[in-house]
Amino acid sequence: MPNATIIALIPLLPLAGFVLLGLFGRKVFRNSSGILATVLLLASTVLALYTAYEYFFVYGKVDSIYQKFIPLQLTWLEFYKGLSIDMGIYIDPISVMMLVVVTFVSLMVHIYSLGYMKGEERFPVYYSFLGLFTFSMLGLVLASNIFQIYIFWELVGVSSFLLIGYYYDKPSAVAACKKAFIVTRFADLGFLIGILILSFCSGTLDFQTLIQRLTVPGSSEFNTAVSYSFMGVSAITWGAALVFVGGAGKSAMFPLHIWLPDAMEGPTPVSALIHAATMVVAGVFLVTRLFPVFAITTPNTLVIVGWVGAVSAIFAAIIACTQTDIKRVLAYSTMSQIGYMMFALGVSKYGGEAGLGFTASLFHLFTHAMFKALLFLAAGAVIHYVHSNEMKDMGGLRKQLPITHITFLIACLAIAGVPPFAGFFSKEEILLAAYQNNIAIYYIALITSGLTAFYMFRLYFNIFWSKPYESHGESHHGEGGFVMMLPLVLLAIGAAAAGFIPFGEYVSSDGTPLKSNFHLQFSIAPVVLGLTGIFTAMWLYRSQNDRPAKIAASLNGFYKAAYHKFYIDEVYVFITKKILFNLIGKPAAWFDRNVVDGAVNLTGATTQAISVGIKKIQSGKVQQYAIYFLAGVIVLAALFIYVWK
Amino acid sequence: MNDIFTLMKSELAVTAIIFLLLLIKIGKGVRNEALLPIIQVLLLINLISGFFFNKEGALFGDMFHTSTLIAFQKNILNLGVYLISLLFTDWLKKSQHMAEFFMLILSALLGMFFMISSGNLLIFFLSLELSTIPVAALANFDLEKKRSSEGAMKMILSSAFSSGILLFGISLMYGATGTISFAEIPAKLDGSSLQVLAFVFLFSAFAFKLSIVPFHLWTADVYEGSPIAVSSFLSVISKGSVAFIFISALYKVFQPMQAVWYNMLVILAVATMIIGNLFALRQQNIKRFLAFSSIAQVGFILVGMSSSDNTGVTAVTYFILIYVFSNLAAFGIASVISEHSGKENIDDYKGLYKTNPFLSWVLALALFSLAGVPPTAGFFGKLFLLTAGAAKGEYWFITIAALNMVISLYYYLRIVRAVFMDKNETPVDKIKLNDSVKLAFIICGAGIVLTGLFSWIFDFIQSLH
Amino acid sequence: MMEPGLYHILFISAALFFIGVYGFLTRRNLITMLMSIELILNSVNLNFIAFNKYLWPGKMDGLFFVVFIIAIAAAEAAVAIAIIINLYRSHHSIDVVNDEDLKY
Amino acid sequence: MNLLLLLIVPLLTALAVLLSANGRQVKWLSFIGSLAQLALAFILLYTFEEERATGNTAQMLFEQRYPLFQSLNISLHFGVDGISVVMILLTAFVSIAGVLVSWNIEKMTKEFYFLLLLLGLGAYGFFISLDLFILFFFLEISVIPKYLLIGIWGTGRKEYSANKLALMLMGGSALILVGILGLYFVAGHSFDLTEIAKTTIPGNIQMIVFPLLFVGFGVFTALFPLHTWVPDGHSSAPTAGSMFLAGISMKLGGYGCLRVATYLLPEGAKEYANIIIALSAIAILYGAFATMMQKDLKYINAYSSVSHVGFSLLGIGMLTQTAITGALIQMVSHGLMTALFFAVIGMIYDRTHTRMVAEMGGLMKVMPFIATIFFIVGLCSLGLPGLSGFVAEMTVLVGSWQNNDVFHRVATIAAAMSIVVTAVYILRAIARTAMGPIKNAAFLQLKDAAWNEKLAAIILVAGILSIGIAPNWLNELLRPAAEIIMNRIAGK
Repeated sequence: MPNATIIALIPLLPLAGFVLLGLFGRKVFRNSSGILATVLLLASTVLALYTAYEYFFVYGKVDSIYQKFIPLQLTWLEFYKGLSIDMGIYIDPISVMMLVVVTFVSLMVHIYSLGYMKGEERFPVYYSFLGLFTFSMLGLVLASNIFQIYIFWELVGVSSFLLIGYYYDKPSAVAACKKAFIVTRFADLGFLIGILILSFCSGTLDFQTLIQRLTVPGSSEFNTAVSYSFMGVSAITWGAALVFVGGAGKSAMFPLHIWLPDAMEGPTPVSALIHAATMVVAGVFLVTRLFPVFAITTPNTLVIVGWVGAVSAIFAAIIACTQTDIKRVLAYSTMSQIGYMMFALGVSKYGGEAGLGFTASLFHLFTHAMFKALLFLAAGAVIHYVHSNEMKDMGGLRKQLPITHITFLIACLAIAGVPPFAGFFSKEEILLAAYQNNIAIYYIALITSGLTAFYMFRLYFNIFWSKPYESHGESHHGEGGFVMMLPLVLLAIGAAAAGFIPFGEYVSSDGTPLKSNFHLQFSIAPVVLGLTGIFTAMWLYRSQNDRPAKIAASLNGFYKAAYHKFYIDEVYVFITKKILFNLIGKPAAWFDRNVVDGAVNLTGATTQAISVGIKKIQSGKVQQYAIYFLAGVIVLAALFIYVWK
Repeated sequence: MNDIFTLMKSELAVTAIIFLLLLIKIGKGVRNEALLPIIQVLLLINLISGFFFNKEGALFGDMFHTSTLIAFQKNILNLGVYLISLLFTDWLKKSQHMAEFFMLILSALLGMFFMISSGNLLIFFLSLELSTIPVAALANFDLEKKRSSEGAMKMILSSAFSSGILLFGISLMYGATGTISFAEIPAKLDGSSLQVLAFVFLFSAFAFKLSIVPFHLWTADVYEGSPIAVSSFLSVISKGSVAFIFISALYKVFQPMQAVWYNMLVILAVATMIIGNLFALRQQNIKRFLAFSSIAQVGFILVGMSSSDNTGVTAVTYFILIYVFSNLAAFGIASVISEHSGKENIDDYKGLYKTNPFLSWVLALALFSLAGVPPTAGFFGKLFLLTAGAAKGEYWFITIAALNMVISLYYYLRIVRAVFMDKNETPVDKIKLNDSVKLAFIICGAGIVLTGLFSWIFDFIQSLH
Repeated sequence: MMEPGLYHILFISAALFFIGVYGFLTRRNLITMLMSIELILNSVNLNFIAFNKYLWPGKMDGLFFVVFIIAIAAAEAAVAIAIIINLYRSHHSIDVVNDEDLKY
Repeated sequence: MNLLLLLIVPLLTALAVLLSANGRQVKWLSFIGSLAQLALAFILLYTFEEERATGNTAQMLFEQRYPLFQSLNISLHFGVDGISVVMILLTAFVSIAGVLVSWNIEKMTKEFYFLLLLLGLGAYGFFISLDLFILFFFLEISVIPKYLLIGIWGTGRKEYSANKLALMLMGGSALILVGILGLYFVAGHSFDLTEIAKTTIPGNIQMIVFPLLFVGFGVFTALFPLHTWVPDGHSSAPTAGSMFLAGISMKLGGYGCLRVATYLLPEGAKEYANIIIALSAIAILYGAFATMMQKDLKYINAYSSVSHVGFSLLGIGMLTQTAITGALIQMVSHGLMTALFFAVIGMIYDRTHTRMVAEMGGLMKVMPFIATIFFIVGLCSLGLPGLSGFVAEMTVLVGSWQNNDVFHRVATIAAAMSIVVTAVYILRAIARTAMGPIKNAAFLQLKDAAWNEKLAAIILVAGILSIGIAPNWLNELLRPAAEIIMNRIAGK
């Protein structure tokens, strides 16, 4: 059985780091904060690896099926008997896998940051935020309760906000963190309502119970969920779809992706951790958590998931080909890869062989975490060296940054799907799953795969080849020392070798191990496409020439549109500025000041006006007073003699 | 034992003081400065003695009757007069005719006592006149000021006119019932048109004295013209006494016509509150302001009267007790400031708190009490009036009354704002208060705070029935 | 000659009353206004006497009332005239139109 | 515990303050007094829990009754249930924080603290009263101190705001008064809440009295569209004034809406529930949108209060036990949060002498403590888990969702939408004040919070966190009480 204390410690150690550094970072741990946080996280990572080992190889498998365990569950808030938010630990292959990924990448980032962030004024704050994030992310993956996920979901959102806004005096960073938070918040609204719907239908917030109740056709809860409908769509579908909206927001799926490129304003290690490896895949994780429910919905929500993923994948890939900020390229590539994961889920089914897409998706999540984190960290090293994010300031860096160069190349090969690197295997499975279930998505994926190879190598050649590097101002400090290179190397090993893990053995939609069968003839197409992409990039960017410009010119309109990210940002600006602010906010404020408040003031003013208007009654003429007197008597007499008799 | 000396104790005491003053005046033996303390002590004794040996009984073939409740009501008036003697020390000392002032005031008080105790229309009429005519003379007490004379003229003419109407009503009532005794009238009331007409005439006289809209128009002019001491007497004591007799007349004598007077009270209460408040809103002169505010207060008293059980009587009595403290305190402040700086406008009160914190707090307390804000007694007073009035379940009526409290709060706060918040280049100078004035303010302040919190006072009044 | 009945007297007194009221409301001279009030009071007196004689002959209430009204009227007039004299002293006029300083 | 202590301690403190010699004494006396209040509140919580643990399930605990105005059947009837205990805790928290942040008041120190203590006294009295008359007395007692606090120590259009506040609140209490009198006569001449709860009030009377009471109390708690005193009042008030106003006084209204209007008049509540829901859903969204356009920090918080308080009223209108519990949690949460928010704004204003968002920027650099607190309170406001706002809003939403029809659903979704809008305006405010470059070079000289301000902030943050991290203790306190209310509504 899983050991609750050990597992609980995994998220709690980073939390301890957050609290300690948050409260005393300034004074007590001024210089040792990084070390402290890293040590705590190292402990966490070890525990996570231990847990994973124990789960996968010791107690997890019963009757050759990986079991689900809830070793710990505390009532956090009880709404009424039976419906409560619990804080629990949910152990199944997915969460254990995620534990490893999160702690490992986070550890890498912690180590890397020791070098990268050295000398920063708010160094302790940085590490405390990292601690907060790691805690929240771990809490998220361990959640046993749908509301618990929501809670940690928000917390990762806020840690992301804090870390993007780490350079708070930079207006662009401030804008970016705001945007990230608000866009994901908007998506979370969907998530929240989805939770409300699902919990109302099932009468529980607990994952296991919820899935149990909602996936047994014929159970009373299932009947409720199907019978209630709104706009012709059943409650359960609404629920699942809205939950997916939340996931899509966090995972930067089209059209809620706009925050992700801007989020690159944060420190690069943060981008590696949050906006590449862990938080952004939370959407995928969320869908896998509720996968049985998604799978049973009619009309099938998974179709939406699939298409959103596919569109995002190709959409982001196209944009990535045109960007010049290296981190933005990576950001769009992240979006594209998550799109892969999403549509892999979308084309999957629940259980058995049909669940291939499910396994593939998580496999890709796993490998992507390695190589994308690596890409970001390597890019970080480059940026650290060049002090710029722009491609035009780079070129020919392979001499100056040899380790970075090699590791970056490995990562590029991995993401491009060149065998035998990690990405090849996971992509392979995804494409296979897509091919089996939805041929349209398959072709999109194929094209995307080629584009991916192209833009990654465009990046690679632009940074490390292209033109000889001319340094500006000689203040260079080499590649960043051991602490920065160690994570690169470790992650490179991961990126190179992770593909050989028989992932399907461990993680599948229903816990039964899935044999990964390899189809050599099937992999020809993607590999060829990938290589084509690579060579095209090489042809265009290996040394400086005017070919890219010519091609850009020939594609004029389309290129421009892609360069401007298809103007999605402008649409959003229009919606917020013009509609939200000018059409709703302003009138509301005006209405309040003038109509509602005006009514109150008008009451006062009217009273005053009447008061002035009737002052003539008190004319100062004693005879008039007598007339009023007499009139009063007569009116009263008449009233009571004739009217009210 | 129907003993004239016990039953008419208060009246006799007041008469004795009047005669004493008359003798002193004739003898010319005592200077003003020495006279005032004597009067104050006499009035204090009168007040204290008023609490003891009160009995129920009737004299002169039921023309005069008294009870513990009536004695208590009279003592409220005694209290008011005593406070007046303290509060207006500064003004009185300047006056050449202090003895006359008190003689007139006490005569009026005597009239009020008889009025409250009156057992038939004749006594009622006589005492009403006795309580009015001296006050008209008092209103003209500032002989040199034209405004004072004008106020007095308006008062005497209006009240003479109202007496005429009243008498006409009484004569009709006599014609319709054949009696002028309060005890006999109820049995004769059959609701005929003539009786209603007579009742309306009678009612209007009460309304005149109480300044109920639309019979109120003399009030503000007279208050403004008269010396503040007289205005305060008019607004507190005179009104209180009429309210007492009015409520007992309505409840006891005109009980059979309840349907008529209930509706009449409701209509007039609403009109009075609204008009009083609306006029008070924009007043600048503090006396005039207090005049209109007291008209509005009368509206609330009417709400309490519209109940027709003992709670109504208790609530009205209780309210008037509180009203004595609060309104006299307000008038007292106005007088002190007017005497020392000659300022009578609300704008002149700006920045008063800077120079005279004590006066400001007393004023604030008084105004809050008038506005009916807790923890002052005025809150309880008003609330019980409304409680009494709500017994019939007329929600709209009570709602209007309650909303009128909001309007009244607005203008009371205007003064509070001037005193505490507004800035002023030339605020009223620091005023050195005379000890007796200070004592009076402390009594008022204590009364304002404690009358409400000492809930047994209310229960005590209720037990007097 | 016909004996005058109750209604005749009431008619006269009512007329007197309204003449008084009319006078009070229209005369500009303060003394005249005062006199108008006397008219009102006298109409009341008439009323009382008439009621007493015709309706309730066994009682004396009406008659007493009349006596007291006369006395009170005198007192009232005395004070009123004193005030009027005072007014006259201050601005040499007893016209009611001149006494409208206190208003609004 | 003897509940009278809750009145005696503030009263004695207030009197002592009046008699004290100088400003220093006044401050320390007030501080010690409010510390004692806090201690009392905790003792009350403890003894209450103890008593409940012994199995005492009476609706009200520690009941006391002293006759007062016997002839009208009024008595000082005190007692507490979970709701009152929580509200008393809230009052104690806000009181002490209010005393602390006012440490630098120079003008009429004595009067200032006296009025503050009086406000606290009124709130305690209100929350422990079981006699409607006394309850009303304590409700009213707090109006004038508010008026004076704003009018004398306020800023901007203070006289106007003070007037508006006093008059609107008085208007509200006028309606309450009529409602209470109605109940008094229907219940056979009794103001006693527990007595009235036992009588069945005829439906037609409920239809008249309920709106009177609900709207009356609603004015106090900023029921749309009677909320306009809120922005002006809050923005003109001195820091501690705003804190008391928003932190405590607005809760009086919410408490009254629930304890008096809804509890005593269930038929009326059911009849008017939809109107309440509609109004509060509008208030939530409309308040949030109006907040977006505000430029003054205090206005931002004031309008956001309208929006947040809407959640309380929505919860009450939803008439489910969970929603009502949520409404109560929201009251506590909003009380703490908004008090803290105003405290922070006050601190910023004391230093920068501006409240205009546009004139600030980069405060994080010069006053990291204040800016951090600003972050925390902002995040609480936008409902971040781990802070109290989240717990409250979620409870309301889950409770609301139990009503299974389109109208309730739409209202709930509208309310839920506010969490996005809230995020927009809160982040805008934070981003423009705490973050970004420093716009005014003079700001570089500013100092961070002093000890008193830090202590005040920490006390309130502790409150927020204690609810946000472990909400169940609060929930368990409130739920049984809400259940009793629901039982009466359900006619059990």
